[in-house]
Amino acid sequence: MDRVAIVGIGQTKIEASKERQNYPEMVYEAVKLALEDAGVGMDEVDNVVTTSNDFWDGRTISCMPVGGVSGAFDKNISGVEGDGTFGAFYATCRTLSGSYGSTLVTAHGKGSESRSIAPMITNAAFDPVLARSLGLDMTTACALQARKYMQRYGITEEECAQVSVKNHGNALDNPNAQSPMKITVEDVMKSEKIAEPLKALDVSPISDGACCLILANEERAKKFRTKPVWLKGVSFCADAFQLGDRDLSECKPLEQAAAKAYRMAGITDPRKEIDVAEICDAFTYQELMWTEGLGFCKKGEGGKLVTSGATAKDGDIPVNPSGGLLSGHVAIAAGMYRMIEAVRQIRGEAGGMQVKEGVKTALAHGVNGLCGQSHCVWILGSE
Amino acid sequence: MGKRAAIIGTGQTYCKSIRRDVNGQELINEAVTRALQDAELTIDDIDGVVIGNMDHFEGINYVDCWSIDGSGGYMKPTMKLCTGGTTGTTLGIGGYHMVASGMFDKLLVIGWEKNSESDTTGAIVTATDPILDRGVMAGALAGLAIEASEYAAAYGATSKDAARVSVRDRKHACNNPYAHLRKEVTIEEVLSSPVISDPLRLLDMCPRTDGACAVIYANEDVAEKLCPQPAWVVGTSNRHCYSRFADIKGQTGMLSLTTAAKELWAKTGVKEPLKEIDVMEMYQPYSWGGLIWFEDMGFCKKGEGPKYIWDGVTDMGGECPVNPSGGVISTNPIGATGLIRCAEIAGQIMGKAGDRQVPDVELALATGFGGCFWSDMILYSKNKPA
Amino acid sequence: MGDYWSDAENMVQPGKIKVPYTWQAGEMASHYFTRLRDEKKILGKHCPKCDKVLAPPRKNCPFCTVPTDEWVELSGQGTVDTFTVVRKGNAIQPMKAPFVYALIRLDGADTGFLHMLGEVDPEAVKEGMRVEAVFAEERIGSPRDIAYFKPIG
Amino acid sequence: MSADNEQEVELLAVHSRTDVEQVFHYSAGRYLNRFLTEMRDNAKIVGVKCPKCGIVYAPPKEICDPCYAEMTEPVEVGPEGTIRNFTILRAPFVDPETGQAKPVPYAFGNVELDGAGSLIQNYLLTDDDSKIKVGARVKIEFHEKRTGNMRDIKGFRLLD
Repeated sequence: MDRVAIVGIGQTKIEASKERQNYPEMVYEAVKLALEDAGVGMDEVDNVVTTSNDFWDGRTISCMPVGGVSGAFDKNISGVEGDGTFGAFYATCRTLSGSYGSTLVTAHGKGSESRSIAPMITNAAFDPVLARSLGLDMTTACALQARKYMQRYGITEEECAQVSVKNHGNALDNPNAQSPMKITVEDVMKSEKIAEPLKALDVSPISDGACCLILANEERAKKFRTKPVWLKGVSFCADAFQLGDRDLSECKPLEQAAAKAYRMAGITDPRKEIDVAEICDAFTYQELMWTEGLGFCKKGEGGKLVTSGATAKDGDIPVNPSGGLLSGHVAIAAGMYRMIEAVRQIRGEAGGMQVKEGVKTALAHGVNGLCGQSHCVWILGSE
Repeated sequence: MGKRAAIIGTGQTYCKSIRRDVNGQELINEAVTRALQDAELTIDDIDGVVIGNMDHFEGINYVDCWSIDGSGGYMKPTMKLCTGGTTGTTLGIGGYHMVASGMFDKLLVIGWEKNSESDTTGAIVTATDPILDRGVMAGALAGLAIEASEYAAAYGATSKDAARVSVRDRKHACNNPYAHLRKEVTIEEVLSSPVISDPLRLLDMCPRTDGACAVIYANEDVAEKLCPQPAWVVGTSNRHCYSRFADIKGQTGMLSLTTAAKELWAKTGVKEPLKEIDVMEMYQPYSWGGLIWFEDMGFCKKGEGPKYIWDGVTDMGGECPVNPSGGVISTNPIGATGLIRCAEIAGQIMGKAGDRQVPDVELALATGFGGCFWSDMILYSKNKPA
Repeated sequence: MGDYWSDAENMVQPGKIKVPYTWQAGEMASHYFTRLRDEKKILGKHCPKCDKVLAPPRKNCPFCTVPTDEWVELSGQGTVDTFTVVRKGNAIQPMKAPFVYALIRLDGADTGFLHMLGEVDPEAVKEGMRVEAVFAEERIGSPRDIAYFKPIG
Repeated sequence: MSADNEQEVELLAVHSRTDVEQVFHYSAGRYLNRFLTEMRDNAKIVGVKCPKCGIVYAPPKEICDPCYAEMTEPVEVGPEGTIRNFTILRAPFVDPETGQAKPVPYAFGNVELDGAGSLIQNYLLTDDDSKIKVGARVKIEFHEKRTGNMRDIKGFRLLD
């Protein structure tokens, strides 16, 4: 198989509200930065993929206004609905199919525009006939999962709180983060109860932002200014839809996606071979669950892992040195932001977030649906 | 280089204005079951699922995740593509790239829509700019009316010319058990149907439909082992030129389709489309598109569309039959519509098109239309590409 | 910034999307809801391949896609699998916070049933608690024909 | 729920809630902020010119898509212009902003304002529908009271 590399990255700062920009303007900012980063003009881009969601954008055919700013006027273009990691997957396929030498892919979210109706938007993920009238949304559904997981493995609320302390603290070194904070476990425990066991500081904020990747095949990668970061492995997988059909204390699809991505990348011992991971911690307990699903520790030991300091910036398997979603959660773009952070780590350009010199292998992760129904795992590498 | 890829099985649901007997997931499952049967595979043989529809037609968020009850995507890679009206052909093109990339050997691709579940025009209006256009815009219908009025003014084409296209498609639909409207109409009936947006009349337009379509793509490693006659993809091309309606200006042809066609013909070495292409399934949601867009793709010169239509060139038995299935004027479950074009073309190449079979199909074209006057094209062949 | 375009007053405009929807339940769910409405019976459906009882019922098994076969009448009693006490409410929720959402394993079913708990002190809810369905007075054929589940005994 | 006795099975359907509204707060963005405030305060239409091809986009936006060039030069356009295309809409549909049927028929069209290269869509105002033609001249009409949104435009009045 041909090889594909990330040769350009661009992102806006993540903020609670970018009310002076509409969403195509945010995407344009990210695209412009990615082209600058790659050191090329739009003529070096062969085709375009955009990632968006009609519900969050409050717009049918939400990909429509971003095609032009992504440079697609006279190019082939397609649109993915879902997390940015899925958009990046399709962009990779379009490069690997031999049809295009380079693909530009964008993702955006403007949660500020729908902040007051966010529960309604995620309630629309429930089946309209069988469940929607019960009024559940992302937060209440995840609260059910949090309790199930914590109960099964004896994970404590304090252990979850440590994720919040770590990630908000990491964000202090991230100039693009929305909510850097120096907080304590006690602060988290005392924060407003939303849906037990979830408290305000267990929950990621609603954010605005856009990001962009430029991908190229091996031959074309030479034309770009940057040192290519190679896509070494990728896979995604989905669980059953209805919450009651799933064992909510498990993340089987993540385990399967990770296993396939590791196999593709030749990774046999993820804890040892992965230098840094950027994963979707929409809720604190999820970082613990996902670190287990990714094989960084045994099942049920996610709490111990964070307590041990292993996932801290200077730990042996740093997780979310950027501050993760807890420090800025741009719905739909979240996973692509993780990929960008992973690229920075491999390039050694992560500044205060840099986990060490010579990062060779980084993992990025994205999620679709309720309670981590569908996961996408990326392995990026320096060679 | 990537791998060559083909469609090896297709499945469609029966289409109606309201499928009250099933919910969306069950409708999807109907198409999936037929596609698997057609390919003689089970869901366990499938490596991944790609699905598409338009969120606001059913008001269901994260459809990739919700649809798993019907798609069979449990513990498989599942993702969603969506580009509005072009969603179906976006899926057809996406299925190709994903299989050609080598990431999947056998991929299930699903397009569906239950247009009965909302007000289709109302939902489409929300595709326009919330600040600039929503106050006065009136959905796809008005956009098409505008195109027709411009074309008529430029080339002197008449409503009667357009009516001939409706007559053709509705006649063809009688041969297709999956079509929604299976009753012939006459020129007089079209011309006396109510005006809904000048100059368009009711029978110039597509219906709104509940329906689903699934196709299975396979790459060259397995396609021939699984299917006696795969429908190979020769090339794909698309343009979604405009990002807002305000920028579509003074056309007497569709820029996206003209440029996409130019690219596709150049890439695949087609010099005379009318002669070389044996059959076409066009995403043509209204009669005038059968005139204007046929010209834009280079099947004839600008302004000559009506002549070709009247001469029967695009009828069954003509030089290049268009829409043997009855096309979009007969059946339009929007998210499935483009993929039905691909499935119908695959059926033509496989020789499985039943009463709507065109003889000796070697090279065949599926097109998509949607968004802000956007176009998608996929060229399929009986022969494995070099 | 500081230019002609950037200096203008910020214009944020409210816009509503009020497209009405009518979702067809289909034959399978219509049967389920009419029995719930008319007889206060909760039905599951059996998958012959996985040998699982799905509640709420499905036409096809979500795990293997095989069409389900037998209808299974459930007692309406079950066990709380997991729950959450909603402390900060919102407009789409049918009850006022604090109230309890729960996943309930109905006796005889192999899947979880999503609903609310009532007639219970939220502080007293525990995993493993036995509960039974309380039906709404006015039933129209919807998930909320069950008003909530309440503790047994 | 509503019942529909289509066959022997009583088929049910679920209706979406009408008591809760999906309200979005759409940002106009950098360019439309100026466009809308100029319209409100000065009854002017402001576009922006592409530095490469010279086309003036009114309403303005960040880039000229065909040139992929960023635009900054403001240009006032109108108030007169030419109808480029139009229709008279007669089929009723649900206005997604109100959930109610939109009153029909109404004439609307895309107008190229003098000096602009893109189009503005709005109602066409005339006592005589037969005057509405591609190429007909119109003048933009604003409401007296303007609040800074597209509804400040009453429509395009057909000129004789």
